[in-house]
Amino acid sequence: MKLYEYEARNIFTRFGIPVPRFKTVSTPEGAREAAEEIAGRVVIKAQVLVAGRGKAGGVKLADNPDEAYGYAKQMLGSEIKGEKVNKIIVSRAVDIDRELYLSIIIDRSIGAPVILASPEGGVDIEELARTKPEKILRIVVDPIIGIRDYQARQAARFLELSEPALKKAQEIIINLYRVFDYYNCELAEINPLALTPEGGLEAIDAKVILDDNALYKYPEFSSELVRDLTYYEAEAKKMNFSYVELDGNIGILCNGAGLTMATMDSVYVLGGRPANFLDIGGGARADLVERAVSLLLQHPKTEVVFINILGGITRCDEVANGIVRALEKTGAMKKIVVRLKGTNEEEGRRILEENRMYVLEEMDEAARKAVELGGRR
Amino acid sequence: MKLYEYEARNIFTRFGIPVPRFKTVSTPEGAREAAEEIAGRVVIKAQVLVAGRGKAGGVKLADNPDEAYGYAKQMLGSEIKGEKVNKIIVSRAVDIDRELYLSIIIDRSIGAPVILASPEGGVDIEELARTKPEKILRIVVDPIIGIRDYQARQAARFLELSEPALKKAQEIIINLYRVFDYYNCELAEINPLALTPEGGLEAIDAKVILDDNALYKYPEFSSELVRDLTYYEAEAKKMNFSYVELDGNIGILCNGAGLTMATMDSVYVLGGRPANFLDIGGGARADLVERAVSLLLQHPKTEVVFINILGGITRCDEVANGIVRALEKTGAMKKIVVRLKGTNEEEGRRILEENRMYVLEEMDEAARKAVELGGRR
Amino acid sequence: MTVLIDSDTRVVVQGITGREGSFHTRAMLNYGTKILAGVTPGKGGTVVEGVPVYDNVMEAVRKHQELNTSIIFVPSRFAADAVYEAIDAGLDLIVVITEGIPVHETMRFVRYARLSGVTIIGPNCPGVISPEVSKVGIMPGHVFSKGRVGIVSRSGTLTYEIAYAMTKAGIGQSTSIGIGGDPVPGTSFIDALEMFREDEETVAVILIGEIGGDMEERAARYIIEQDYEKPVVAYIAGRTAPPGKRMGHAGAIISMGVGDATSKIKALKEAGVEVAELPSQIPELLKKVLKKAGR
Amino acid sequence: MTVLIDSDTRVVVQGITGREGSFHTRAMLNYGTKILAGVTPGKGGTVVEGVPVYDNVMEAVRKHQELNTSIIFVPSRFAADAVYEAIDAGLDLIVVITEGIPVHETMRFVRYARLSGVTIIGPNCPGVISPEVSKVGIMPGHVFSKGRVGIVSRSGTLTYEIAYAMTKAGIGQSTSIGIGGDPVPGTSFIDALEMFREDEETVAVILIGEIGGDMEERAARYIIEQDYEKPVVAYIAGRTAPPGKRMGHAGAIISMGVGDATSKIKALKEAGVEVAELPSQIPELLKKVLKKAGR
Repeated sequence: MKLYEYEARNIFTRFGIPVPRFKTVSTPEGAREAAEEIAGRVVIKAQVLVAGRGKAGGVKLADNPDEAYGYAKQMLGSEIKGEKVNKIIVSRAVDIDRELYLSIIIDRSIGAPVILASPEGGVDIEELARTKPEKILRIVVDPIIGIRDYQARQAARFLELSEPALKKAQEIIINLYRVFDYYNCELAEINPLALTPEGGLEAIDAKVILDDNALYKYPEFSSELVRDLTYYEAEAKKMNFSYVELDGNIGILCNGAGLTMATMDSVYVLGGRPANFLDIGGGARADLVERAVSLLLQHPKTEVVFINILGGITRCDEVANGIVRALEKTGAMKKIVVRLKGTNEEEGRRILEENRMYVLEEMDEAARKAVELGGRR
Repeated sequence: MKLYEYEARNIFTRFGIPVPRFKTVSTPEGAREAAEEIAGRVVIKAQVLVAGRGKAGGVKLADNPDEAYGYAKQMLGSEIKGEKVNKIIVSRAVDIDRELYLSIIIDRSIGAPVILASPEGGVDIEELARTKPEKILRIVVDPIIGIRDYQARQAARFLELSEPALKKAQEIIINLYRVFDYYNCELAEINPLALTPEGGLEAIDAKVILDDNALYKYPEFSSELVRDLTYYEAEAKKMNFSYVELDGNIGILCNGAGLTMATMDSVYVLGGRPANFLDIGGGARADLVERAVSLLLQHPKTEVVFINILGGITRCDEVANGIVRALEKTGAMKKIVVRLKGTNEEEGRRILEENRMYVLEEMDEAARKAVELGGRR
Repeated sequence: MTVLIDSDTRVVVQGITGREGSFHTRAMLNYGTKILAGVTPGKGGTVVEGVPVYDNVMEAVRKHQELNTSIIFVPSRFAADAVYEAIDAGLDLIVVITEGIPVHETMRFVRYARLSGVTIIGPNCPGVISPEVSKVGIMPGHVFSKGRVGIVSRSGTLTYEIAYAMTKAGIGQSTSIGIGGDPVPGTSFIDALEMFREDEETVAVILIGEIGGDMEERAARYIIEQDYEKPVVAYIAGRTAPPGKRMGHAGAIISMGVGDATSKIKALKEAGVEVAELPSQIPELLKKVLKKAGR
Repeated sequence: MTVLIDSDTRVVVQGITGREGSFHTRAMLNYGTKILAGVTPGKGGTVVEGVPVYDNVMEAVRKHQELNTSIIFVPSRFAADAVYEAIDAGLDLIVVITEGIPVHETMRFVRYARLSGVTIIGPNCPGVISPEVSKVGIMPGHVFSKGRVGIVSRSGTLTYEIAYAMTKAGIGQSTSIGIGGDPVPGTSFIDALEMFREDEETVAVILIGEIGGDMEERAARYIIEQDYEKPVVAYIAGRTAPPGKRMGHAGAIISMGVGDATSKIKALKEAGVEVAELPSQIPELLKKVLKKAGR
């Protein structure tokens, strides 16, 4: 789960990472008051989760409280790249000598946290990695030992700073790692980290992505779990399904991410258009299957529901019962193609056949049937 | 450094280990007030660092505030095994069904923390280890991983408890480990841990020994570094010397613990009586040597000062200069036997000889000389 | 010979008294897996599917000294602890079925296991099966058949799909390893390729990848650099997945410009790997490469 | 042959710009030790005693790929970090001279080093010397002489004392290992006895113990159980030390009824080890046991 900038800034502040003074507000009046309190020039920043808000008009420099009021009024309630702006922050404008980059990410192939540091921040790090890889330092941290001072020192040194900023950068790196570690982050990033003319350092932007699997450890965010989701996405999330909306008309419901992806791909390869990706995961029981199937049956864009189950930890009889109940309860008349295989498959097929559903055995065969029913691209 | 019980109890409370309600006071009036506040029967416990205070009259059960006042008056200012009582605690008396034992220690041979648990607490653990070793469970904790829940569960189970005490014991073990870890303890011990008739658990006694080398991390204890030491012990501690008082008349001053011990042993084996053990450590410079030598020269029981130096990281010239200056400044007329060997030994010998001191080359020879001057046992 | 598990495999089931634990204990027993013990704290002394249950792994190992493998069904919040318990008890192979373990915890126990010389399969995986020999996992045994092709896969059900297709086509498997769908797996594609390389029974390997990370690209590089002798056939799931969306597995996400299917397929093809478009094409591709290799 | 260090030993000095670091760098260079680099953060680019200084160990290793050994003079608060840096940089042997490192930190880096296959000597130790070959330590080189007796010791100066007595008596040393006076040493008596066992040059071993812990008792048990072939002579310091008092070394304390000299001397004698009463008796005891062993 990606945090809003103001949430990440609050965390940074608590962990001793210097952040320009700021206020989070949700009204233009609030923005004016905040600008008065902070005094001097301020930056108004829309609190959205989509990337690239700066270019989309979500970041403005205000010279005085009235300007702050004006920009806030413009932004609040507007949409940035399709995401509604409910909150903005008013943040003291910082004089910047140079922009640096710092982050801690999880390196999947090594299975360890990695510190990334660059003396050239403020730009897209992926872009920088392509154009000037020598300007990025990577330091692998042993996950059972944690960050060591020598590593923070090495990363700080790479930022091309002199004292006292060098020492401060070292502390910021240690503290950023503490954030990363404490909050089970996938990413904790400061881009840019501003070097001020006085030799100070301030985190101008703050990006934190939490591991959804660890969210239960932070009840402060749990109420925010459902963020800017469509009705269907939110419903799926509540039930712990993996659900992604796509552009087509064939709803895909499978057990297991790989199979769901392969089914989606197969439908596409065979000429159809998947409407979504719904993975009920392993071991779903009838009631959950019922809710999953109901979700797709209710979805307006879905014309055909293609259910492809290969039972391992999931039992085909539970799936069959869930399908039958969903059809009974929703009363939907959409076309359903079911393919069942694996644990308790005979029982599952029997249940479906008793309810006059036709069950296919082969995945390709079923996918072709779904494409045929849904119409080719 | 061993903590007083009240200090350890305060730490336990902060780390969520249940401790009977108590107050630390230093006057009989304070004890009376505390007893009134706590209400019911209270235990008055002298705050001393020596072991065995219970048998020495340092723990009393008071039925009412007046009795508490009386015991406090008796204890405060008195001496328990030579240690003056400056503080006492007044603690709610707990009904006890059974006494258990829990501790975390450092196992030196494994180089790891070890959890010790016994369903038979309240007794000396060393005694128990001798008589009923099967009643003590040892669980080794990996120092880079820390305690795991499964280990706490295993230790709790060994205490022969049923729910809900079992779960509580598991939490106490985890929290005791957190104390051990956070405070860099050599030992964190609860003996006894009382099982109450209601199935509760309370730490009746609290023992915490901190690693002196890690004390700098806990400024709250640094002012207390010098605890119940003699003048000479306190002076030595200030200068970071290792100093131990013994019964004889020959002061032993060496560099390095092993050599100091061996010198002390040799003096004894050759018939003499060491007055103390003073290790100036590695690399001491002239000023420190001067203060070390002065300390021994001033000590009333020391009749002969035997200085045995084998220079590695310590330089003999620095030592020689220190000796010369100590003699000049104290003007003491005590006998001095010096043995110098190692780094810069020629220079050291020259300095001492210029100051009309006689320098021996062999340790045995020097020890014999010291014994001869000090007189045989 | 087989990889990872064989006729000497002796299993303890951690979380045996749970719904999944007991169900799959029976399924594994039926398949012929030698399960000597189960563990659930507080349930010591009971019996599940004829298997004695202990309070902790150490006790199980003390009672059954032949134990060398654990399979973990413990809920995600307690799973990491179960892994440490299994490592500390001295087992050689730990199969972590549990899904939803925080990746920070996984990083730590995977590193600890590696330092301790213990092999971890998973987390969030279907386990390992050597058809007709042993099954330490949750896969439906009957879709697999004994043979000489190794499977390594990031997916569960998709693997069953492909194994089923192979079995129908008369191509059996030596061992099928489900390394799991999490971002940080205990065993990687390269680890598995190395195991199959040393296994004389295995004549070819099927690699079932998906979007997210660069494990497939690394495997491709390994195949080139090591001049990998055995033919490899691959399938990559998620070619139509949009970037930035997590496709079911915690690890299946195209993020920060890394992990799309195109890059993986390209890298594998450049390494001489045949890549199937549909799972059902795997058997014919396999026949082709085996014929080419003269097997 | 020698133990731990030999003519291929290439040393980086961590904390080279400090008082002790620079003094002993010169002393080691004078002894013939091959010191290729020094490290002090922030002092990179300078030169100490002709040795180039780097900001970190990784950089030193990159520039001097033959580096395999580090000696650490860094102050106690920063010493643990220096050890991790040396381990992570891939060195094989790390000699930690620093005294006063919190034992919790030592436990962790010793464990980490062990898991990583790195040997640690110390902390709070004088280091290692193979007379006339190399010296990675702070001992005065001239009291040692080349020969065939190994020394392992918990003490510094006491070792010099005994080495000096041996040298005067014409008995040289193969390698002298000061394992240090801390409660948790990176290398134990048993580790050292094993090294000397495998070293063909070493014909006898001197073990210099002291009060505190049970390392001497364990060594005695090891000698019995392993039927240790080489004669061992011991000296135990602290027989007149009172219990509960820390005798200079953090590890030299009789506590909780464990660690007095009597128990150690008894255990060693029962293992057939000759135990000296005075350090000066070591040479004659050595001559006796060597004669008995027919050397």
